[in-house]
Amino acid sequence: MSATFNPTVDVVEQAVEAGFFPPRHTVEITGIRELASGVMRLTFRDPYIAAHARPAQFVNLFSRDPMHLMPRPFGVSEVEGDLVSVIFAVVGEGTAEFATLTAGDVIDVLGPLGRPFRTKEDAHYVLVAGGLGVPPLIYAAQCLSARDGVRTTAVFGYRHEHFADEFVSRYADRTESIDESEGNVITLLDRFRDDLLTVDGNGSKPVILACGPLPMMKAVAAWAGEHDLPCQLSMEQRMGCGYGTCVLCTVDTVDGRLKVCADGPVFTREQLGWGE
Amino acid sequence: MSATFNPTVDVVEQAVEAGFFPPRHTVEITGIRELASGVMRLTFRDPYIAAHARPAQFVNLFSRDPMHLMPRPFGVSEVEGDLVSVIFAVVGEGTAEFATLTAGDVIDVLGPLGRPFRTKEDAHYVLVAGGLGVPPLIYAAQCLSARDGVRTTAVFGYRHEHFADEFVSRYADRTESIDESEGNVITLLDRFRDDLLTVDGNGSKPVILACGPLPMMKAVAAWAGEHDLPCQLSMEQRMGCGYGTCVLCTVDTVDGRLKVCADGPVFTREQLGWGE
Amino acid sequence: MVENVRHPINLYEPHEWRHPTVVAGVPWKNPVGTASGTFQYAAVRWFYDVSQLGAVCTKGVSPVPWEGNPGVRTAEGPASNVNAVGLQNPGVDHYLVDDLPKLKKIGATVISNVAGHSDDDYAEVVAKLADSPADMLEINVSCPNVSHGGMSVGADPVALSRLITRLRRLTDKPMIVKLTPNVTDITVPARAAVEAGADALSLINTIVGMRINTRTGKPIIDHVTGGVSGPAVLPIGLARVWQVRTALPEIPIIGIGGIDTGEKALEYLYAGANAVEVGAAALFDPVAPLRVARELEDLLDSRPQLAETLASGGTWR
Amino acid sequence: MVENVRHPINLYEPHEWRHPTVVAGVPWKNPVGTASGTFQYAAVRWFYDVSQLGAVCTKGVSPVPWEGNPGVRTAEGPASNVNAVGLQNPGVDHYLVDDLPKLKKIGATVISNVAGHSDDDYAEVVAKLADSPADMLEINVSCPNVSHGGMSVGADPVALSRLITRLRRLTDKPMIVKLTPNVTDITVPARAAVEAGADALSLINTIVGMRINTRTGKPIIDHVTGGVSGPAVLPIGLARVWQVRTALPEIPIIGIGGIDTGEKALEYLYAGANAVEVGAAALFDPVAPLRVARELEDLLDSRPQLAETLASGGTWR
Ligand SMILES: Cc1cc2nc3c(=O)[nH]c(=O)nc-3n(C[C@H](O)[C@H](O)[C@H](O)COP(=O)(O)OP(=O)(O)OC[C@H]3O[C@@H](n4cnc5c(N)ncnc54)[C@H](O)[C@@H]3O)c2cc1C
Ligand SMILES: Cc1cc2nc3c(=O)[nH]c(=O)nc-3n(C[C@H](O)[C@H](O)[C@H](O)COP(=O)(O)OP(=O)(O)OC[C@H]3O[C@@H](n4cnc5c(N)ncnc54)[C@H](O)[C@@H]3O)c2cc1C
Ligand SMILES: Cc1cc2nc3c(=O)[nH]c(=O)nc-3n(C[C@H](O)[C@H](O)[C@H](O)COP(=O)(O)O)c2cc1C
Ligand SMILES: Cc1cc2nc3c(=O)[nH]c(=O)nc-3n(C[C@H](O)[C@H](O)[C@H](O)COP(=O)(O)O)c2cc1C
Ligand code: FES
Ligand code: FES
Repeated sequence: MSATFNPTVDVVEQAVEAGFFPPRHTVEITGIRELASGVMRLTFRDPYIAAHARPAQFVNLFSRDPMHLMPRPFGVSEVEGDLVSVIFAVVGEGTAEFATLTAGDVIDVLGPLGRPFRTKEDAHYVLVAGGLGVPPLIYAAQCLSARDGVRTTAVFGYRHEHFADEFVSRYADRTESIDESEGNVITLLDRFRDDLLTVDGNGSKPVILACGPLPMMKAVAAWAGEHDLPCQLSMEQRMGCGYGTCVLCTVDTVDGRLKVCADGPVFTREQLGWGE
Repeated sequence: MSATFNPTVDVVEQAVEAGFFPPRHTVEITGIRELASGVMRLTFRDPYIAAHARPAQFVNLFSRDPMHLMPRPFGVSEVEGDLVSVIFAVVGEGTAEFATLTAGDVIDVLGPLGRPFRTKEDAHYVLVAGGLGVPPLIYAAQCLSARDGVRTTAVFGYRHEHFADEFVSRYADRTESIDESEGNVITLLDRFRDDLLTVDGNGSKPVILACGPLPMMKAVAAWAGEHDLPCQLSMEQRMGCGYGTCVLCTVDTVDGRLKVCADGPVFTREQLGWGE
Repeated sequence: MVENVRHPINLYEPHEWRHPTVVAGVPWKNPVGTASGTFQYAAVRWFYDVSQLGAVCTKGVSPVPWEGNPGVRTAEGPASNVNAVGLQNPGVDHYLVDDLPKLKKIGATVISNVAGHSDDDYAEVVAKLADSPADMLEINVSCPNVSHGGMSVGADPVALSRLITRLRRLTDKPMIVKLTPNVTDITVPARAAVEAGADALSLINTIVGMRINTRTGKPIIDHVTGGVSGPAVLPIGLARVWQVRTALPEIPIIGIGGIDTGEKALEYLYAGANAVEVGAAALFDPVAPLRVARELEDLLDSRPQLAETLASGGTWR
Repeated sequence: MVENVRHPINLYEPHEWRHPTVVAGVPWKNPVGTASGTFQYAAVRWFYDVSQLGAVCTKGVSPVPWEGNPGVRTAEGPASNVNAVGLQNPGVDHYLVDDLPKLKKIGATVISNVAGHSDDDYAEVVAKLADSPADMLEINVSCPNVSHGGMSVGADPVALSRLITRLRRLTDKPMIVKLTPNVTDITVPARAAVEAGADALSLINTIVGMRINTRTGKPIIDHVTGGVSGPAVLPIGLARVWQVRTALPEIPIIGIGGIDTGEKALEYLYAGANAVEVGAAALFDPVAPLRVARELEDLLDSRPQLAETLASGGTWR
């Protein structure tokens, strides 16, 4: 990293004491594990993010190579005490670098960023994820598992290895997963349709929370539309800042081009105009 | 350092076996020590450079920060076995970074580069250095100490602390040094003039080898001129490549603009047109 | 060129600025502002007290809301960002009731950046801002990501002269013209702008660039090309400021391009700028503009002559 | 965008190139050459077998020896170099008896880069090279570090057209015109050069930039400004190649600017280049051009369509 600046975790306290949001700061990696070929789970110590992150919020991780100045956003996948985990695929130079981190190394982070899934309502939450869309839904399962009156079903689709079942099944009431050799999340949604459509005791409809590749998201929104279910989708877009200052991360919605980082990443299928 | 390339010491063997000069390669730091405020002595393991470097040759060290791609040249100051030492002052971002290195860290190097002092002749060599010009003259003292028929006198000028006497006095037959509170190297050259001008047994004149800031070098060349002594001066110039491919490092000589890195760094006072 | 080991600066404690500057008669608390398009009050206010900055330059506003470019708008370059927002903004009317009053209320010095697809567009916005509490106007004739207006005006001295002459009649506010480096000789539009009535110049805007995805063989940004900014452009911005300062010894200049430390800001002041704006650095370090201001202040402490010159509205060169 | 974990390549063992290219009818062993001014045979030959390269482009030669600019000629920028050599070279006569025959003897494909302060200068050099064993000529009308000739010609389409028309009559050798990015619209000189008889275009040369020493407040380079090159300029070079390829679908193009890996070279090929040249990377990694060639070759293995197109003299776009 450049001699430019050297932010440490102290700045978090300084900022918070003064009533501000923590700036980019340096945290310690406490663990890293390869879950599947090229899929890593990285854990770092960050009391602030651990205390404040909500499902579908993300953190910007920063490369130590100043050739790569732009933030790399990753959804929070789990929180335990002060520890925050993300799960990421190695797809480019930044993630390749992150994959070489080991416990004791440090990394710069900013977050938690974005607006979370809206889960105020007690309901049956159907957590639908594809590929590297799993992290926010693991975290949704974790946060929702504490609540009575809430039921969760995880419906995960993988390319090959079922690398996230281990984590989500700790929290979800039910976990169903599939890989490309058998089908995709729509296959599962159809297969378990009857249970998924059951209206729970409190009378509220099942709610779909989804994250994954665009074609999958559109298919899930369409499925939700067919069955007239509320559906929140966590979107991806290349970002500049991740906190709402640059308007580089827009997605087209019925309300115009909105920022994925600050207006999202969560949008309803109605906002996206999908599955109507 | 960027994901761009990851040269290791193997490439040295590959290159040498094929009859080529070793490319930029990665070596291990074996020691670092602060000699005076902001003056560091850094030692790394490099069998090739250790075996081939001659006095006034230099090595390019490379920052690990890709914002700083240009080489940082430093004169070799000592060689012991496979270990090569340099002495440098912290003056900018590159040297500030190098000052934070510790044993076990790695750094990229290229070298040895440049043409050495010409010391074929048996003679009395007067090694005149100012400030951070000391490294090549320590190494000259080391290399010459092995030779019968050669006598060496080190004449070193410092700003404050006499940080290099410790090293040069291991090898030089005589070491005299001075700091700015008392005078400069010319003060010493004048003070010991009679001894310095003595013609040794074999009849050859004393030879001055010098390195240091420009005004000092000009003064030394003038002194040598007055006393009609041969004088070789090791010059500095900002560099692009350090190995002769870019013509960014020129110095004006009577033969035109020559490359400090490949035609030098050593030039005679006659070539520079100084002290005539 | 590290001046001294950087001591930790607490950006959150109250601070008395020691080295103000003056740009076209407008006093700035310190010589560091934000660069247009990298500052949205609604986002940045969570990170620090933005009234601490020398000035806040807001995102370009147009007569009506603009939706900007579709799809992927950004790619990364080596030590840089490539952007193709296409000037998405909610329009001047929204700006006049939202961002501007909020910023003025907290005591910020505000530069309102003006965008247009045509002379009429620019005129309409300037006319509306003329009676607003904005402290300065910055006319963006240098955006490379729109097909009309923007860079196409800034690269044509005749068109630029006509536009600035017209805008000059619409307002008494200090008017900064923001120049593009994507021209053969930046002193030509610089001179045209000043002769037509610009009170100050700001430079540089972004440089046309692109990246290609080597998996697909296609450009990463849907708009194909975008504007390069960030540390990579520093030497280019410095040279443009030097050139314009050499050609126009008197005009106030705001230096922009690649600034992410106080020391880089200082280079711009030595090149002849009265002040600087920090852009892309805020993308990878949200507090960058304030941090740069504080770092620069420490550097100015040991350069009293430069500090005095700036405080009195002068420049180093 | 890392394709696969980079495996160690041994640059010193004999190698059969699998993916040649063709530039203006001249076959290259592979699509990677050196960029002028960053390759001196006497220096590079110690590091690797330079005949392995797609082509070797030598330092600009003038009718008589030139001594270049005095004093400090270089500064560092973020991820870049700033240079102001000012075209120091020992002159075409020396070149014809020294570098050129040596390079041809070892089997290198040689591009002779031509420099001049005036049309007569260029003509004199081209006339002398016309009967030489040089494989291609590259006319440098884009050096930003000389006060006459260089960029001043390349930025003026009328002057450029006149010059290239004249040079065209002097030689049948494939003539590449090397363009500067320091212009408002690079497609204008590109078209002028092609219409006047250029067989190919190479771009980009360096971008005007500078650095300032914050201790002294003075420019680091004695010539004040220099040319920026290295990784920082990659997105700018790519966009210029894209623009020229869009404007001129048929002309062979050599892409230059910021290439230090095979993957970056590949971006240029997708942008529409037939080949590339590696410049500043050789300053921080002497074997860079050969390493880039080998890395690119591996990437082309998995892109047979692109590889075939290049081999037959075509381009991706
Ligand atoms: C809100 C959000 C949450 C995300 N959560 C996860 C997650 O939990 N796990 C996971 O594996 N991935 C996630 N991603 C995608 C992840 O950000 C990219 O895979 C990653 O940035 C690629 O970085 P790189 O350096 O390896 O790729 P490079 O291609 O080298 O990166 C170059 C630039 O492009 C950006 N970029 C490249 N691909 C993407 C992409 N798909 N989305 C956004 N930016 C991209 C990078 O951030 C960087 O700025 C998320 C993206 C967003 C927007
Ligand atoms: C042949 C030769 C031998 C040298 N030997 C020594 C030595 O033994 N000990 C020592 O302390 N110094 C030596 N120097 C000077 C040393 O190279 C610089 O102090 C060092 O490069 C500064 O790097 P930086 O990153 O700290 O400075 P920065 O100013 O951040 O560097 C920016 C760029 O300028 C170059 N640069 C800055 N100052 C100099 C300088 N004085 N000379 C050459 N390039 C410079 C850097 O190499 C780099 O490319 C030598 C220089 C040369 C040419
Ligand atoms: C995301 C982004 C959006 C921008 N939008 C504007 C804009 O609306 N108006 C404008 O004049 N300049 C705009 N710019 C240009 C910057 O204000 C600045 O001139 C340029 O980025 C160079 O400075 P930097 O290197 O510090 O980023 C934008 C730059 C970026 C990175
Ligand atoms: C030190 C140096 C000297 C150069 N000399 C020449 C030259 O003589 N003729 C020329 O056409 N280009 C010259 N160039 C420009 C390069 O050939 C190339 O176009 C430019 O550096 C961009 O490529 P890069 O980013 O790979 O360096 C020179 C560049 C450098 C760095
Ligand atoms: S990434 Fe900057 S606004 Fe969303
Ligand atoms: S530094 Fe490149 S020739 Fe000397």
